[in-house]
Amino acid sequence: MEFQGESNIPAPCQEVWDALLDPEVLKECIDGCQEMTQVSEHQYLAKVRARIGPVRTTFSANIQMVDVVAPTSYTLEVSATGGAAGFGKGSASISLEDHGPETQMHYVVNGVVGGKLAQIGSRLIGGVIDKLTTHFFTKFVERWTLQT
Amino acid sequence: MATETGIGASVRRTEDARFITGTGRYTDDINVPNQTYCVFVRSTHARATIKSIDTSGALSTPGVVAAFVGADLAKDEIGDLPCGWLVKSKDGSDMVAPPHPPIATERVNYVGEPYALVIGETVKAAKDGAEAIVAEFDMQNPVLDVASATQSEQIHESVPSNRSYDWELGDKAATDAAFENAAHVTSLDIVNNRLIPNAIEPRAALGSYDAASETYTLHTTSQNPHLERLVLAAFVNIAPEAKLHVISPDVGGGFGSKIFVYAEETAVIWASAKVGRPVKWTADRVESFLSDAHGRDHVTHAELALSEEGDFLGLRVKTTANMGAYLSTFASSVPTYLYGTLMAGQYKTPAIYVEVQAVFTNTAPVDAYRGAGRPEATYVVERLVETAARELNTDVADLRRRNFIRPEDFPYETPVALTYDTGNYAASLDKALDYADYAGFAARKAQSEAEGKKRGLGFSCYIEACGLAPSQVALSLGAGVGLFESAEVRVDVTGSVTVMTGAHSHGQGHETTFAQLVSDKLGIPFENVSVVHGDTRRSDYGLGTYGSRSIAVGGSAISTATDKIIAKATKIAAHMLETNEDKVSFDDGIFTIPDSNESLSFGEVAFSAYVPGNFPLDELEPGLSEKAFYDPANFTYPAGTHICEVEIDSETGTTSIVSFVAVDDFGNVINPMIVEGQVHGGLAQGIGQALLEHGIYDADGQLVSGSYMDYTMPRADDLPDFVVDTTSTPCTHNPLGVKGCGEAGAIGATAAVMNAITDALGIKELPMPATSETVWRAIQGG
Amino acid sequence: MVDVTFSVNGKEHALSVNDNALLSETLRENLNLTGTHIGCDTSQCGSCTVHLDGKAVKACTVLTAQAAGSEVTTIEGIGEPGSLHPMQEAFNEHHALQCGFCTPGMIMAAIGLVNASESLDGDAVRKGLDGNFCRCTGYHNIVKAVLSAQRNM
Amino acid sequence: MYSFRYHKAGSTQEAQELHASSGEATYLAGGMTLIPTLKQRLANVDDVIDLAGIESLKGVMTSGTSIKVGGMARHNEVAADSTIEALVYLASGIGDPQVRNRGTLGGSIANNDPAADYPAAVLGLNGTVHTSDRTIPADEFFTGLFETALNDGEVVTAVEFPMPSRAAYVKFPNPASRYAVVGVMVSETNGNVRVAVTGAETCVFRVTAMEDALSADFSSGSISGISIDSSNFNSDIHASAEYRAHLVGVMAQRAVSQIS
Repeated sequence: MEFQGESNIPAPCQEVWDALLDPEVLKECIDGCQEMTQVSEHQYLAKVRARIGPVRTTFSANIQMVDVVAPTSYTLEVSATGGAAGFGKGSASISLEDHGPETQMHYVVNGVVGGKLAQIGSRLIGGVIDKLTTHFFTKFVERWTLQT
Repeated sequence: MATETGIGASVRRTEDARFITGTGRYTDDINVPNQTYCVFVRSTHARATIKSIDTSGALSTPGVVAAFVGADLAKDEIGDLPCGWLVKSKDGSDMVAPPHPPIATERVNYVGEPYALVIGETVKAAKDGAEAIVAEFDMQNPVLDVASATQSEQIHESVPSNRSYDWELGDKAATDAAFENAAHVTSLDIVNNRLIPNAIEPRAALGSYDAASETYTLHTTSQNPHLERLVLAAFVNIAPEAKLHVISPDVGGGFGSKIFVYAEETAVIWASAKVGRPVKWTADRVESFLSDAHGRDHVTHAELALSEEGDFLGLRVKTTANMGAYLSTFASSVPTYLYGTLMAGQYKTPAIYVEVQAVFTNTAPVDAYRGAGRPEATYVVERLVETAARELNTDVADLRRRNFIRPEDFPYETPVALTYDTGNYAASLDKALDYADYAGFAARKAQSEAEGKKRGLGFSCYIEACGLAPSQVALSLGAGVGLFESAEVRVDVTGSVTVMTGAHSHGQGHETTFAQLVSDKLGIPFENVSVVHGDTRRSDYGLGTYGSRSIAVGGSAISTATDKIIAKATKIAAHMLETNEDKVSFDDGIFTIPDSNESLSFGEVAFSAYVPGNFPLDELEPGLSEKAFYDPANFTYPAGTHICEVEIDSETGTTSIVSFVAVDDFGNVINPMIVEGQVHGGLAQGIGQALLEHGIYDADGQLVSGSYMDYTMPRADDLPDFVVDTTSTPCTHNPLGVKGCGEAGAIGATAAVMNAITDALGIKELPMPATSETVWRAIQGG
Repeated sequence: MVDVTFSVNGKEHALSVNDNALLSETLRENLNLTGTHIGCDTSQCGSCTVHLDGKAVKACTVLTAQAAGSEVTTIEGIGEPGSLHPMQEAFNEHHALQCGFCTPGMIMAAIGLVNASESLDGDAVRKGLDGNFCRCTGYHNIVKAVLSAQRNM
Repeated sequence: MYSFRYHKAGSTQEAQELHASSGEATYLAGGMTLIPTLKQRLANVDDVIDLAGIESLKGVMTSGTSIKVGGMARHNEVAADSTIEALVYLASGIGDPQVRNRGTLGGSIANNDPAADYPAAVLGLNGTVHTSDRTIPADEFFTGLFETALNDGEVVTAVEFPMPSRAAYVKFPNPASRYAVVGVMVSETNGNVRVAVTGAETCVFRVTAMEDALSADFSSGSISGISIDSSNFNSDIHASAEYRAHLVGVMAQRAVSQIS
């Protein structure tokens, strides 16, 4: 399932890029993220508490940044396992366009869900990925828009 | 004995007493002292290499007794799960069967494949342990599309092109010639959708090992306990057959899915010795969806050649059958000997050629599901015939009638290896036409159209081959076992009778039907006959229940054993009556010397057999108990006509079945009520396939119809009242003149429904299931 | 653990069960009333249907703790050979069961349906059995049985 | 199921106190979604707080101008006691009889499943949600996929539905689950027309174009030409977004036809 979108951020490209690499920022923007530990330059381990309707379960996520082209683009590859719930796997390709004081951000998100979540909740998968994506980018952009 | 309980009477079922009071005893109802609980850890990936499995977290989980992986079974030389039917390809080579370890060792090949098991003091502890297992996988792209599977990445090292076999049947040259001479050719591209059997009782197993006697006992939800024992002994290497006791108690429906030997009971019985305690497993429904063998799943191109006048000249069928990730127990036989052989249908098509390639994909194994090959064949033939009639502007009934094999043509040898013994297809068609008020259809259609709705009528004149199976025929075609059936009729001292059968009842009502048969033949009260099944230590041997074989094969074995009882009892009676055997007649439970006052009841003779004061001990052994092993001379060929009428909401595409008529020829019928019930159930499954049911894997190989939230089970309000009746041409080669009735509904119904919908829409093809959106799109013109 | 006192088939029981114990589990495992069957995980098949204070419910979707103080009736509590409930009798008479696995839940649902309705026709019976799956009978004879039983209830 | 502590609250206040003192708690109303989720081990909570013992949440009360349905009113009670026919029809079509004997209005709207029926009733009939802490207008209550305006620990005590002059609910059920693939509630209350759709998007929503058209001319014909933007519609194995959009039109027209 694929979602894409774009946002205008009232900040210079380098500043946005730095934020994209900041584990604290990622933690803030990922819905339900409780822990984010950097294990290598471009790899993080996270604990994410998913609360979607009646579902409340904790995923262990491995987040890796690949195809990093500073300061304009990278892909976040996320794979998460949630015990009995199954697994989630996804990638978010993010690219930045430098417009001086503003930055245009494009993203393409792909997500796959496996195991019990797919077997009993297939109707909801699209909505959930959309929701997590929207949450992430809304939060991210709010870092600047709420200040202004 | 024409009585209220004899052959032909709709006797109320004996077994109901326990089922309606909640005292049935299903596998999950059985608990034994000191038992543990098993949970399987299943792959969430469709195709992956197992990099590592760490069970230490499970082992340190409170309440966990043990945790095992595939390598643990391999260490004990536990064998692979075998496929019991060897099919040969066109070039004479054997089918390719990839190794199928019960618990995956190196790779996982479908979502749901078990790669570890955890045994706990409670289910909860075992589940906690299962969650604590850490496994690493190297994922690969799954192969999911049936049509392109042979060109996709290779799943199994030993299976090039993901093809198990490339099989053919019939005369290719003659068929090609028939098409060259044809005035008209009708062709169809058909997808036979994947179904999930969904017996309401999930599979379960309880394995116990008794170290003192070195005996294993397995309670399990099997349609086929003797086969289970045979495979566990001969292939899986659990123990010699004599040390294996398999019991199938009450089983809550099977529909084929409980014939097979699965990973779970194999692992459970092995583990019971490993942990030295009984081990119990009961599937969740999600597990049932993932791991019960699925059904159908064919992609077919089919063509029918006709003459100017509408005579069928030739039939050409090319099918790719999805086997799933491994060959399940009987998988290879389903799209071949239970499919290609049925392509003649009820018709005198002179030349038929069928090609079937069986391919592997990263999905659950596919095997026999109610009808097993015959519904797929019927669907091909009956969709083609109906489409041809429409293309030729011929009445669909007339075209069929024109091509029917006629009563005088029997026995009729088809171009696809079967010899039909008897039948009268027009009789069923005529009766069905009456019930369906065929003449009034045009008016009803006009009425629907006036209301903005669409109405259609569809036929299916199916035939099937059941009563599996003549052993030598089956063995010559690759079967791994003889397919006869055993029976023992044991007369008790007081004249009551215990019948032991190798057939298994999981809804079919054998305890009633078989008792009717024996009480009728012996002239003793129905209540005095008890039927025992489902226990390898009580019945000599058996092949269980599948392929509508129980009455035709199992019943014939019981009939034969009962005849032996009568023969011996007649000898005893002659001695007691001080006359010659040939002077004694037996009727309605009484031995008499005709034209005399001298008679003995069956009970008196039975008593004398066990208390042999007045008994010919010099000629006969005491006691009165006989066995029979009945091997059928041929298949039986139930056939009939199903007519479905549908009305479609043009705005939403929703289809309602407004009437469904089924007229079937089952030969002689022992219990009409039970037979009718079997037809009802089959129809529901056949209609379910056409309208509702679909096992769907997404692009990543996840089963997204993996629960009742998404897999549409037919409910009461999805189905109509059925009109069910029979005609009868008794089977010519078994002692009862019976055919099989268990699958007919599921075999015939699907094509009738889809013919009705395509009729209503005025289109040629429509994928199944014909969901509202599918039909709506067809109405929109694509 | 929670202490639960409730009546099952007219008999009072005082049990201590896990907080998360389902009514279906307690009936089957603690009280050995194995006529209540488990056929699914998502509360659809209806095999576990029992009556809770006179209303049909799915025992797999009720915590035992929720049933405290209530009256529970299971298939074992409605009749027995010789004095069957009219619904049990009708299921036998009309061959409304085959493998028997869905049957206890189906009978309990059907009784609940008849009790909650003035009078039912075939369509209403079919609609009213929406919460119960049967894979064997195609429902034809179940509908007949329920229509017949409602005349005797 | 994972372990949790079960509590039966005797009052809304007690329920909220229990909730506040828990690490992670969930209310148990009918349990028709919660218990299967717990069974599947898809939820892991410390405390489950049963609201069934709170008398004030029960029942259906009718006045001349509105009906007030308690948060713990079961669907079958609403089907039996409501004087709004559309609500009766809606409640009697949720799930199956066993579900209707257990499921509650409060549980349903607090969960806000995208395919549930009740959100269409609350939004389409312009209900007011009464909670332990405040009242929330329907238009502000449903905020997203499984999301509502409820704060953590807030309890739905009742929903008050103004008596409509006319209203109808038409649903196209999912063949498997019997949730709504699309369900449309159309109502007119004091001259105000509402059209609320459930099942089609991630959250119930109103179709203002239809409302405007019906305000001008309350007939199915007036909305038959209105095209529905399906770009945010759900798409699953049962229905594509395009088909759902089509169904919104058909269901809305059928609802209007029933009452015009």
